[in-house]
Amino acid sequence: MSEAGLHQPFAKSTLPQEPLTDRPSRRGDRLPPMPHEWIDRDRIIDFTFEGTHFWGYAGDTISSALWASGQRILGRSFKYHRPRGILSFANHDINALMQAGEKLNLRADTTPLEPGMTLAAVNTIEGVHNDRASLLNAFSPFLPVGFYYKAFHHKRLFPFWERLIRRISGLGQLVPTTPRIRTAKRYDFCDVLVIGAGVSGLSAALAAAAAGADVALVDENAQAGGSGSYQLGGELALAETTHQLVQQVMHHPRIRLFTQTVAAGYYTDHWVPLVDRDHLTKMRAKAVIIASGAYEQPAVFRNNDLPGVLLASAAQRLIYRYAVKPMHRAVVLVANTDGYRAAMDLLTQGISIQAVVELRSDPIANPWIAQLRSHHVPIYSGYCIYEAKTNPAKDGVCSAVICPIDARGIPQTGFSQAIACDGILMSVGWAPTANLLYQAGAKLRFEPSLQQFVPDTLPPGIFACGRVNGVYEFAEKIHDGQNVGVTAFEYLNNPLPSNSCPLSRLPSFTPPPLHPAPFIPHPKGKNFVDFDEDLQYKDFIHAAQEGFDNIELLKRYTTVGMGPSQGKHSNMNALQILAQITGKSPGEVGTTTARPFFHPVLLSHLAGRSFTPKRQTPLHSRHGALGAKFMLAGQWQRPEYYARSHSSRIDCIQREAIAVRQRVGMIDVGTLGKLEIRGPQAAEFLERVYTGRYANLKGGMSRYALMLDETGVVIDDGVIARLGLDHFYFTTTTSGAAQIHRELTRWNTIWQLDCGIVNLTGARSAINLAGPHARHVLAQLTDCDLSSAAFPYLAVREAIVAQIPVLLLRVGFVGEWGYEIHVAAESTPALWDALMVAGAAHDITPFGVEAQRLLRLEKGHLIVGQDTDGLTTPREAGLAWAVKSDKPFFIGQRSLEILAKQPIQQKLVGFRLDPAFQATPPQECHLVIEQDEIVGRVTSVAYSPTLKQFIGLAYVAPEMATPNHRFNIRLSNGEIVTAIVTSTPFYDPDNQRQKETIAHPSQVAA
Amino acid sequence: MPLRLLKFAFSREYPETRMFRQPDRLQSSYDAVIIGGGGHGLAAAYYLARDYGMTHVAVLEKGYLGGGNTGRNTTIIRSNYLTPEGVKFYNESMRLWQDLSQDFDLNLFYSNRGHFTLAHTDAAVRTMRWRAEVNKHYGIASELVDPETIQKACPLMDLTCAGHAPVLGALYHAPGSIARHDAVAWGYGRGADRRGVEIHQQTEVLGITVRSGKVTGVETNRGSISTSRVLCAVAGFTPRILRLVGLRSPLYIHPLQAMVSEPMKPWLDPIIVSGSLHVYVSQTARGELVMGASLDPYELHATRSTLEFAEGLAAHMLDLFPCLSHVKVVRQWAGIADMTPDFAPIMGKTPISGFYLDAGWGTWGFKATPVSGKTMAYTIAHDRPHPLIESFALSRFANYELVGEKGAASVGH
Amino acid sequence: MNTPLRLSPIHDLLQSLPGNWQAINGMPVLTVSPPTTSPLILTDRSCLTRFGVKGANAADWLASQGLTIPDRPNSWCPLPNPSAGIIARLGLSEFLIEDSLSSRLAPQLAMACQTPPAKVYPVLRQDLAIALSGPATHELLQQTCNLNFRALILADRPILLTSLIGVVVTLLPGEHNGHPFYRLWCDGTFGNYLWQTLVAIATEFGGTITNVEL
Amino acid sequence: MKLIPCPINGLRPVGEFVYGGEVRPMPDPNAVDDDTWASYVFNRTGAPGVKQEWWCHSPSNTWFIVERNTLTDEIMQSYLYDEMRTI
Repeated sequence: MSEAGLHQPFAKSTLPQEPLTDRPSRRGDRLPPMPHEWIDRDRIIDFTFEGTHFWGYAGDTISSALWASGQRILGRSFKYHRPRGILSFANHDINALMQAGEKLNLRADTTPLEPGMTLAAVNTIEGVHNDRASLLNAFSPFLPVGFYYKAFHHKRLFPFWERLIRRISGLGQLVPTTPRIRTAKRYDFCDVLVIGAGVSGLSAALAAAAAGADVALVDENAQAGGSGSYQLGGELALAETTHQLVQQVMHHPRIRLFTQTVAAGYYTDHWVPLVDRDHLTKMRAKAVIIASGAYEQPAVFRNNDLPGVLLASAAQRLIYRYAVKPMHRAVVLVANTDGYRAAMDLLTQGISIQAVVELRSDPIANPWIAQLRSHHVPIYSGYCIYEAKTNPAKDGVCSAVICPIDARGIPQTGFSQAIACDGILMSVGWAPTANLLYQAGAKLRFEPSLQQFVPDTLPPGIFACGRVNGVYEFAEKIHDGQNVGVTAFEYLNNPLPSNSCPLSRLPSFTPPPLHPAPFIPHPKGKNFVDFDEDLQYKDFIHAAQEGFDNIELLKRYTTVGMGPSQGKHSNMNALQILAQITGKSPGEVGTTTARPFFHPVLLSHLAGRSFTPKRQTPLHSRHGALGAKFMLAGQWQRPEYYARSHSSRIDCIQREAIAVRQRVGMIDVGTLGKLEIRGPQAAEFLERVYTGRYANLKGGMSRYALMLDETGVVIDDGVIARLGLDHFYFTTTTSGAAQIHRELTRWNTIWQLDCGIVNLTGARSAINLAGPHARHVLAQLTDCDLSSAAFPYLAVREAIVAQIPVLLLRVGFVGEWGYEIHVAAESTPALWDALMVAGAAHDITPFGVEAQRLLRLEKGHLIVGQDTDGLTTPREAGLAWAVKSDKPFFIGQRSLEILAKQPIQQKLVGFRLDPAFQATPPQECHLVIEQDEIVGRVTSVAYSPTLKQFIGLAYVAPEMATPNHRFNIRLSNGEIVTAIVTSTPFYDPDNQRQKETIAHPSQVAA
Repeated sequence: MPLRLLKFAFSREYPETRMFRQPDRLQSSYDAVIIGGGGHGLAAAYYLARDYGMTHVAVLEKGYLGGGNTGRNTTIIRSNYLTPEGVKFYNESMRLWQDLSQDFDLNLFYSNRGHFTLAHTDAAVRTMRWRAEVNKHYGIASELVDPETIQKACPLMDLTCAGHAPVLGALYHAPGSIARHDAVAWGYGRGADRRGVEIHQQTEVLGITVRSGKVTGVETNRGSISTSRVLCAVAGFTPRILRLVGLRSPLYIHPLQAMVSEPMKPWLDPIIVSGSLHVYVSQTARGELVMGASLDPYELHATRSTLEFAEGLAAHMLDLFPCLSHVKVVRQWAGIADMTPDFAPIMGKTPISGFYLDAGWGTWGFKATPVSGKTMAYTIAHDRPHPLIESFALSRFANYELVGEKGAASVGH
Repeated sequence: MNTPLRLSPIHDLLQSLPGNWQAINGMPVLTVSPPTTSPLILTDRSCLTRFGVKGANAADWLASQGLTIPDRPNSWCPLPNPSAGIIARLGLSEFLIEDSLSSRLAPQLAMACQTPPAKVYPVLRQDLAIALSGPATHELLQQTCNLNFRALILADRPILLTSLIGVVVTLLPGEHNGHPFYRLWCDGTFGNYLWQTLVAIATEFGGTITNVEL
Repeated sequence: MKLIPCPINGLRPVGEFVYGGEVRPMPDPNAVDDDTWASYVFNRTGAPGVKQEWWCHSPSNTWFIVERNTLTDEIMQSYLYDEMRTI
């Protein structure tokens, strides 16, 4: 009968000609077609697993295809490297993780088979069959719970042990050549999001949609239907009903069904990431119905991890979805009604049942008992499986050893007997899939009559139905779903303000779906609770003995639930074991916190396309054409310098600086913050936010502006120009622009002064034209009178340059005669080009940020953020001159008054090195050392080609801040360089360069 | 196989006893009460008992041992701070860390991995150099290294960061380490317990009685205690305790999130931190990548996770390590960080006599666990701040004497 | 070389496209006949003239210039006929006026506002202005912006001040030939980044760039 | 992503906003002693509770006040500063 599924596909397959003879069972364990099976028998898929060829059908998962081919060992466990097969077949078979090329840790139980897949189990040495690391299994008695805390920590030996541990740890292998994968992420919206397309979820979706809601329904499985399609007890009519529900959903115009899509977490305000195989969709719902069902929980007995020992639901899914025989001769361990259903499902498919082992001594009657009896299936009530025995091939079960169990849960091993089988089903209980409910802030309580945690209070807009709501029977699930669907729709129109969503009534009495203690102790252990982490029953007893007898401590000490399955099959058993140990109820023990993600999510899904905003001035392409090397300034890209062939970076920078000193240069300063303020109280406003005085600033003139925070620390600077009585234009640093505009807006929201601020940072650009020839260049393009008398230093003029309306500021940041030309963004390229043409005769040279830094250093101008830090006050930075303390108020003023009573710790000074200095120069942030103590640091330093020596700025102790004081700078290599305190500006201290008679640069050097 | 594991195979009974007792009831008085059973509180209790013989001490923990930020951080340990105060303090912590496993006879997996703080801008390079120079001044291994050195230590890193923020250099701190965070609390807890300190879990402080400016007792959900010395070591809950005694502080509370990947075979040896990308990452002995980023942008006293955090961190992780595209994130979590304006802790005495504060641990508390315990024990025993923490006093704000650690930290880990 | 006095923020990015260049409002504009079946069409409309103004008296002042003002925050209305330009109210007290190809209202308003009355503050507009149209427009927006565009009621003439792939934008949703038609304005210094990113995504769904068939 | 109710732009994702901290009225700098001023500058109401906070809708540069419970993240209401009310 096992050949049933074979002849057809072989007839038209493209299988390799060496047809699978080495293992008899590989001829296949496919059943005849199931009514709504998920496989497409017309499409054969070839693949290899651990070097051996296999095949499956389209629609198969890796596990179903391998299992159908008789492959029982699908992987090895994390700690002891024990052979493992299918356990849950529900996306938490963590011991069946595959490596497929670049893809690591693929979950075989749910990953669809793809043609040509080359698979290997992760975490083995030399393959899944002969994993050499399985030696660890033999050492397991030496490796008690938390063993790694108890050994290996001799200080000298730890590195050795650690290397060893790191060698054997981890699961899949990262492939270094894996490329960056960018996927699209999307935002999506719906009224009601239903999570779980089982019977209750389908019903809820239909009810909400019928009422008028726009519904999104998601399910992690390849098809909707949930347990309604496989947990049948042999009644195919149930599957038909489920199928009808699915059909209605699929054809409903207001329902969107997302299959193979995981609701990976619940986040504030009904924000749920839906993860499918290719994308992440961020769904914003107005209400969320959680119909996520329940996880089946394993029974804990010796060797419950052998391949062939399956959760009953796993077997049912194998049968009805993939038409795969889970085994040929089964022993079924039951402790609830569902176990009998599973037994019937096996029987119906012609699988022989050797025994039903009923943990309860007095099981509640159900209709399947008689049916099983009529098929001569022996039912052992009040029995447990004491252990499973491995087969000679060591890849599966050969028998179940059963024995009676007494009322205290002690196995009566004197009465044990072995029942031959090749598979064991476990159906002892369910735990609600409440992860998303917990994440949403729901409170659950333990309901003893159900032996389940059920929702107690739900946050607004969160609803639950089906098994997660404690409702287990088919018809009741439909009813529950319908109720909740309608309630959710009502919530849309009348959102309740507080946690008062009524729960569905508790279901009519059904036997508890969970056995309170399906744990069979065994002196030899290997009765696993957590299959991810290879945790055995005794590990919990021992952990509690060591004092870890609170659920959170227990979890952390044993690591239960911390593996990749996040406790889906282990948390409930751990909780019940702890309850057993401490004599508390599960409700008193409580649950651990469920955090995202529900199932692991790929980094590439989370990252998506990954947008990184970049900001460019209107001159960006011109800089590129001139060979600019760009640097980042926040989001901006700015030319650091313009590269020239056969010139070093430093030569390029110095050449640019010299060009400014000797002829004329031009720099794009479009990144400066540019703001405009108008109104009768504009001057008042500026006086409050800057330290200087602006009420007395003459129209057409500009002044330095320094901004402090409320603690008196320097945070920004710029220039304020008065364009009219009530009209100012001002600049901020490149990095500060957005934040300062925002803060200024806030201050005026509070102060309500009669003025309006407009941020022109992007709408206007600016070019600084500087150098002794700057005026000649500009004069060619404008009628504006540029004479010193008409347009003195620090004056501001509105003018037309090259037919373009501009604002001219005569500033001297770089220490030469120059103009900052502010211009509408769209005309900036035209202005730049015109200046380049007009400057050609003067060999006009574009310069970058580095040259500007050098030039301003020569002039002794500081840069906020480089020559100041997060605690610098104006006094320390030598900016006290810019602070008008006699004003009635400015931000930071009151703090400066307090600070004025204290001595300052350090002071910013200029320094130079001996002109003959030839050795390695200091760098920025090298320390100033005095008697082996740190007394300051260098903030700026450069070789000045104009002054022919190294110059810089440094913080030093206040008593050192006198001209010609010599101090020591320590280099990275420990060498000491002597510096000499020098008054600033280094260059042109008398501002001759701004005067009408321009001297030669060499004459103005200090 | 270490010999000490033999006993587990050959003992009839499981050969371990409780790590810490569970006292039935509170006593009516203690010489000192420590609020907070996290690493810091337990460490203070441990050193009080060990170094000063003060054993009549109760540690009160509202939840369970080490359940706060001790169990929620990304376990990075380093001492490459910016200010002399910070450097000296954390360096002492590093010194204590080295021997803790042996002191406790408990393997903390104190793992020396080396620590790179990447610089993506010239400003960051300057700051790294500043830190390196200050560090070296105090004898700490710390140096500015070039991109080639980084690439060699971490071959899978894309030094261009997908072209967005090329790595220009890094601060390399060879002693940088990670440790198993929970075990630190257990080790200190066991050590304190064995010396007589009582650890009371599920014990919440509801009030603190202060008479004439002096602490006289503590009210809890399990009864009243009289005591003249109270240490508050509750991290993100500090403002709530301070409210009980009427003290104000600059502390502000923001969540700090992190996430962890599925285990994979080890490939990342050092700890990598990038300030510009707001990323820090290390690989544990189990093979997981533990990843963190910057603080949440607004105040919240809850440990909820956000999706935008995971999205942003994932994008930046892939900028740094494109080959992680197929790696999956298993779990997100969060802690509650108590931030200070200067990114330095608040430690020592307060205006209330007998009320001591160990707070302001923001994103840098785990690594300070040993030294904070040690210096707070000193401070309590002598009623005088330990010299290493004098500049961390609460009074520094009123005096405008901030520490200035903020300059180093766009990511503070 | 005489560089035009007006250049679109994305002028350089359009250079490689086929089509004819002509000057509109002093700005070189690439004109291409739009394909009739493209799922998504991106159009650079930066050449249109526009004017911004804000302040407590901005609405009154605009009314005094003979304009009908959108009465609700974040809404728009058409400029007087025969123009097809728009006046958009951005938040409470800021306005954006954009001409059509045939109107010249914005420059007139700018002129009139050179010496603005009290509590009226002109706002220089130098935006990247683009239009997104075609059946795949919403898909593009869903991948780039966290707003529910399908829920908008177009009859309300909404204006959205929001953020798209990290860039602050103003959006005017509309419809054209039964398909979505969105106008978008953003700071021109983000223009290259925004345009390149949108084009890259649009290309995935077979979108095309036309510039400009207004 | 959390939703923040902007009084002008409606419910928007928190990513569109900048958090501006608790509303802290400035004492008269000329009237208060140094300690009070330092306390204003540095100290915060660190303990959780319903607080009035500044938030700025970044695309429209709109500052407004949000009343939010910093323990539960629940937002009670929001309004413009000139509609400031006491809680």
